[in-house]
Amino acid sequence: MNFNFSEDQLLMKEEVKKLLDKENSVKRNRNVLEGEEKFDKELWNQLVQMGLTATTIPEEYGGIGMGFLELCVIAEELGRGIAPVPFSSSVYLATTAILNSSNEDIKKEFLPKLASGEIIGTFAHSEKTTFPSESGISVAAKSGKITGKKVAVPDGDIANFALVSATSGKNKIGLYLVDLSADGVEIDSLETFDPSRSHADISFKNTPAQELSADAWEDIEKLLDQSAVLFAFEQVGGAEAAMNQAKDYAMGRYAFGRAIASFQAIKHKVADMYISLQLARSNCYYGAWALSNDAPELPTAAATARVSATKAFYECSKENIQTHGGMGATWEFDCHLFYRRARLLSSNIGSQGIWKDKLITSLEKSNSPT
Amino acid sequence: MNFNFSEDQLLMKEEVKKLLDKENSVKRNRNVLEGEEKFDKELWNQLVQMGLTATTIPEEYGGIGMGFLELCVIAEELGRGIAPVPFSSSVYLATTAILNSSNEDIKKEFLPKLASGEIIGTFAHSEKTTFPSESGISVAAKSGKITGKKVAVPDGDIANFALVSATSGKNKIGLYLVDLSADGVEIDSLETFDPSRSHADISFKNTPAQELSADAWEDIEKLLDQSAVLFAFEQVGGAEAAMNQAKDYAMGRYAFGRAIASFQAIKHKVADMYISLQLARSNCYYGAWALSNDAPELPTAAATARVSATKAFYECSKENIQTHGGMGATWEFDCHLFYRRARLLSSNIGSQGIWKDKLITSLEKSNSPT
Amino acid sequence: MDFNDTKDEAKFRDEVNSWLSANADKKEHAKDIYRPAEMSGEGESGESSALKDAKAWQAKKYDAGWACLHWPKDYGGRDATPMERVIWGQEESKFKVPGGFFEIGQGMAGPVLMLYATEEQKKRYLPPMAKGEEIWCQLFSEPGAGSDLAGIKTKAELDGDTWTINGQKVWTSGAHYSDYGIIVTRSDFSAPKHKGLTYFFLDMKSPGVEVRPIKQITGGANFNEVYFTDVKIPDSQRLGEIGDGWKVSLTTLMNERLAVGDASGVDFQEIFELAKDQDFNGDSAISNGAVREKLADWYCEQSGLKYTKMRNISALSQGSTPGPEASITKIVSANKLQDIANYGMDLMDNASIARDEETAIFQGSLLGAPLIRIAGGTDEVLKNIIAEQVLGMPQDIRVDKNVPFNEIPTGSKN
Amino acid sequence: MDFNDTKDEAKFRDEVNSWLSANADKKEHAKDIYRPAEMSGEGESGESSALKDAKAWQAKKYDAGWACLHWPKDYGGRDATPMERVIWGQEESKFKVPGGFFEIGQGMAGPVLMLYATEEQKKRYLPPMAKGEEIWCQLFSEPGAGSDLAGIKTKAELDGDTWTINGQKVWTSGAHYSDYGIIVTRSDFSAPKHKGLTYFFLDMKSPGVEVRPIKQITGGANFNEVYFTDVKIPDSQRLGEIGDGWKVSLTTLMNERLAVGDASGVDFQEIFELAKDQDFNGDSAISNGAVREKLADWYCEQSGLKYTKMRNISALSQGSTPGPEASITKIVSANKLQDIANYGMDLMDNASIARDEETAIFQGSLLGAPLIRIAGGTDEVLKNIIAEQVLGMPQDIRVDKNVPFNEIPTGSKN
Repeated sequence: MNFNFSEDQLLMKEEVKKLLDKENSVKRNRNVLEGEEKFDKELWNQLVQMGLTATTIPEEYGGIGMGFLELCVIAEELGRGIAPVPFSSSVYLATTAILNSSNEDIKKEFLPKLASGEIIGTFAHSEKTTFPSESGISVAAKSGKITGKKVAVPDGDIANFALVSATSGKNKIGLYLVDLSADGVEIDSLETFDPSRSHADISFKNTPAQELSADAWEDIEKLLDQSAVLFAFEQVGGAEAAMNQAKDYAMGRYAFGRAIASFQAIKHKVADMYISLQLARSNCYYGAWALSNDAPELPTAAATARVSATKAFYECSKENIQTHGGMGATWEFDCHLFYRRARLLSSNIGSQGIWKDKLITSLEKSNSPT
Repeated sequence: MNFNFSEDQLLMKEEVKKLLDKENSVKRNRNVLEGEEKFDKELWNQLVQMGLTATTIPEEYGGIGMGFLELCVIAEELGRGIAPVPFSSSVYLATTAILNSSNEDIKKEFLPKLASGEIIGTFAHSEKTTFPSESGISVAAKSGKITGKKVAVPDGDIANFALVSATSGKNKIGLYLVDLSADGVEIDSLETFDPSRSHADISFKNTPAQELSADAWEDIEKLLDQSAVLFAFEQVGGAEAAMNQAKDYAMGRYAFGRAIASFQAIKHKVADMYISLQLARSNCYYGAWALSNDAPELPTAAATARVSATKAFYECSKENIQTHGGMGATWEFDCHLFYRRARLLSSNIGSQGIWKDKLITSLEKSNSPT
Repeated sequence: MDFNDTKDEAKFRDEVNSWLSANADKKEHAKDIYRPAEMSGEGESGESSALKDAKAWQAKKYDAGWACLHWPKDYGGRDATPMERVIWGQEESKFKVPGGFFEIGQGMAGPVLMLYATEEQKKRYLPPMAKGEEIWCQLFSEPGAGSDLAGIKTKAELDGDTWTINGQKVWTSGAHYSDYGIIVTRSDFSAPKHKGLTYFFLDMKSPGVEVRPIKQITGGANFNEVYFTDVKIPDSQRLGEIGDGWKVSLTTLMNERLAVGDASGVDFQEIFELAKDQDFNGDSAISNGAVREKLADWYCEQSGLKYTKMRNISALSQGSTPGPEASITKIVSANKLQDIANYGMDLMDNASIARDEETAIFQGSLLGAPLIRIAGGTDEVLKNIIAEQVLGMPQDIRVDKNVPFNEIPTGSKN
Repeated sequence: MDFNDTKDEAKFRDEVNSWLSANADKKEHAKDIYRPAEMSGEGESGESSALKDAKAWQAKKYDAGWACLHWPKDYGGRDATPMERVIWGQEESKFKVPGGFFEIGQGMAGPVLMLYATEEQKKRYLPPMAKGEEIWCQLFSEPGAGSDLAGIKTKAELDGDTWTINGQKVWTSGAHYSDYGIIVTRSDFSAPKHKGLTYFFLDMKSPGVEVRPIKQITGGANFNEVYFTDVKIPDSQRLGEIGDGWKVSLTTLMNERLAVGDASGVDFQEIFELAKDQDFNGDSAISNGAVREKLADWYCEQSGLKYTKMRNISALSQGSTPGPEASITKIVSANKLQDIANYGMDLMDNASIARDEETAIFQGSLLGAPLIRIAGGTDEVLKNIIAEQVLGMPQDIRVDKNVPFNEIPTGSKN
């Protein structure tokens, strides 16, 4: 057995890490957070040039034909570097959704451009205030056009196209590909909690839409499970960075004549972070296995990874500030960049309560006698 | 304002404490726990002689005509001493239920004997496994006789009579007084988690019963709220005793050349106990105010006191063992007597989940616009 | 066990109420606040209008004898009892009145002047402080000395009758609008840590004092760094003996910890309302057991703090002095604030990320909570205080006692 | 990222499986356990029958070459790789076989003998230990030395070639059925704490050894106090140098911490089943959001531990040695055990108090959990180990270093 990534995958991970370190991804996060740009185009282009957007796309569609495991290690490093780029929207979500579909025309048209970074995609799903249940979708598709409003769409003001969930008929939810420069699209950029990642409300009014599937609820659930594993890796990367920040600061900060890292209150706080992080990481590895094998355990494994990674990143980013004392609460220190990102990633694709409920639902199903 | 007990009440509290210290109530708990007796008759008799069972009973019924505030301070001390006596069943519950009722005959017959300790009463309410909702009562009353089974009745094998909740007709729950030596009563003593307090299953088969009220669900809810405040004081007393045990042990126990009380892991643990205890105590005081004034805030105040006192006693008793290390987990040390009692008091009159739900229900009611 | 005033207290409360009713507007809802004419924009300090209004209200109170009412009449107070002060606070909080600028002066600088200043100084400085004419700040924390306040390095050197101050303070609230400050400095670097400190008050307009705002993670800037370059302080403004500054500081800190109150931001009521309005998984959030249980936990904490405060006030009314027990308020309320804010954002799910009228208070609280968990003593320092000062447990092992200060490692190495 | 065996591993697993299938009964459910013919009553040790069965099974394994399989063949093992040992463990756990008596000998005493005993001693003691013919116990903790193991006071005095031991050990599991023991003693009370220790093995039947069971809060007695009165040990049974016992102990402790596994008792599956069966407030408990959320938290912990173990095994398979990271397993599982047990009793409400088939495992777990949180390193000690040994944070301040042992306060004053 090898319940770990392969040497090649770990090498790839190291390469991504090196790039993000060299490019000072955390500093770039701050620049986007404080500036006017919606994302860091320079960093994005470097990731594209490295081939990362092409990772899971088969060679026949212009990709490099690797798998989800490679995407997992990339996600972890993007999380560690809290990178200010639309990778999760375009790669975890839009690319995966198209890869999942059987619409050969769409694949041929979009995958090569996604691989080359020529276009950026996103997934527009949330409406009003909660992550939607099947009955909560009001955007409607009819005769190749969609009408309605999606809220807080990640990268909604960056992406060239969006996959949009919409009612396709009686009790059916379909999935549609919409060109965001098309007629009847109105995009409102939002002021958000983590301005290093752009979000927008998007209204559609008789906007032309290509159908991926008219009966897509199960596809959407699967897409969420798949992306949940990738988001979880991103969260684990961020959590580990925050834990290490806390530890490093505590080792170098002196109070009462000793490094504060020698006080049990601090040691046990960091040990708690470590425990939370290890549990999350191990659950993520299982999620990665289920994801890459398209295993029937995916719904359970994805929810488990997602719940524990959300917990780990929130706790590590929160207690990292506390470990830094007053300096941790200043704008100047980087602690808050991780805290903001932790909160953002908790909300994207549905928050903690939703995933805990999903987890138990999937366990009830798998434990049922049938 | 005087948001505290009066000097007389505090004096009474001190007297009860002195008695329980002198009589080594904790040691007596252990004797009952390890022995064959169902409760400590000697200690019970001393409490009776001190007049404690007569506290809330008006003089006209042979009592001493004090109020619930006096009962609160007594409860706290019984909790501190984890006294092995049927006080909560007979006084908090049975006596209060009879005092609440308007049945003058029953009052005249039972209150003087309860005051003098000549008889002991209890409240038989639970059936099957959860604390019952209104639709969960299956014991049935008909033509002055009751039939059915109550489970885990506190002091069910000690009490002379029980107040029994039973269906009295279509969608109505009544409250009945039953002589436990009457025909058709079968009492099975139970082996329990805290053998210092006796419990029994009781079956009734056409057992003669006196009716307190045929429509008593609201009365029962009120009785539970009233007793919840008293139970909460008992829990606060126990929690404080456990916290003090932990602190005292840590001050005298040396490891690594220092009192273990000088390690932050221990200091912060005891500080957490203190915080939990203070919040519970303050909520209890508010509960005592609402109880003694029969205030409309009682349901909210009682649930708040109950929830926070249950939490405090469990946490203090649990971390008291941890603070003691290996010795805390031995039969010989007293730590487990408090841990057992904490668990027992969490279960009696309905557990944490039930009371948290009650609390929010009462807040929803009081916040509704009507 | 009652919430009723004694006869004297009731009479006093009536008197307070009549004056307040005649001079201010009553709040319609408990959450109403005073809004200055010119509102401050987000992230800016925008105090000019708020400060003007606050000074006007404070002066009005002063003129009518309602400022610092527990202070002696000679220094601008009313000789009121502690309970009368509590009653004033309870009643004033029912009115829409400005505030927020005088607490540090009146709560910390005032008491220390009362103990250590000359009679002449007290007569000079306390009445304008009470009136709100002169504002004071507290110059204690330094970049390398936060929880370990005695680790400060700002240097004070005596030449003749004049001290020269060099160094840097941090986390000074209100430094930018303060007229005077209290400051603790190190006058002897070769003495043990707690023995070489000396305490002063100074004019914040003195040459060499430079104030720079600190931007917090909320985007706001309520605190400052203050730099001292050859700042002169006459020896007559020393409070306490040379080398005795730690003792003087302790007086001030005790008052600081009492002054720290509930964390502002979302509390039970906000999350309760949100849960009633919000959907969760296709149903009303408040009908979900998980939500109900969390609500119950927070209600118990909020209620527990409320009645702990009542018990403290009651003890005050009976003549006791409140102790460090009040530390629990800050630990519990700051963590509750953070938890509620985060949970509220969970409930609002993806939409919580956008800043709008509904999310703003949750977002603001989530960003503000970390600072509250640190300001005026971190969670960890306060738990130490509870363990040591309330429960009598031993201090942590101290490696910095009886060692010359300049041999002790301090501050930050990265 | 796969769970598949390598070719060699698969072959080995097949071999293991054939032998086990031929010699033991496969479990029908994961929770099946071996039940000795004569069941033990509650609170009694009742080991006689269980011990007999365990010895028989161990001897059978030994004869077929499956005992202590990672040990050298010369000492009764199989020269197996660490991964083969893991595979054996995985497969054996699928069968209903007795166990539970040999872990301390084979896991702790064996490795220390391997390092410090003479060749003759190893040949004499290791094979019977592997076969289960002779059982060993570990005599470390004392009433005044638990977390601080180096604080032990059991005295060893050398006269000629013979040591005389006086003192008391505590928390010795299996002392009452053990043939031999490993023991750490203090041979020099004026040396610094960690310098005056000496380590031996001894015959538990030696005159002057008295074993008394300790009753735990569960009512059971799995541990003992062991008293030593003028017990003689030949110097040839010393392991390591005189005064070097701490170093030898550390070897043993490292093995102890690796041996501590999951806490036994209720886990996710039990509370999940209970929630499905149980009513809560008039509805099925599992339909309540509060219950679902708690279940999700525990599932994530259980799953996280399971796959952490997998990661460790995987690393082992790749040739790494496991480190103190495994400490998280005990912290998490012991606390989870306690929480689940308490919550299960909450769900069963008032009826949880009575002991019956359904409640017994929850009651037993609630009483057992506190001991598990302490045994083999308390939560607090293990968090220190994670902080220091895994994360490289500094040790606590030590006041007991380089001080003669007899000047250090130890043990308990009340």
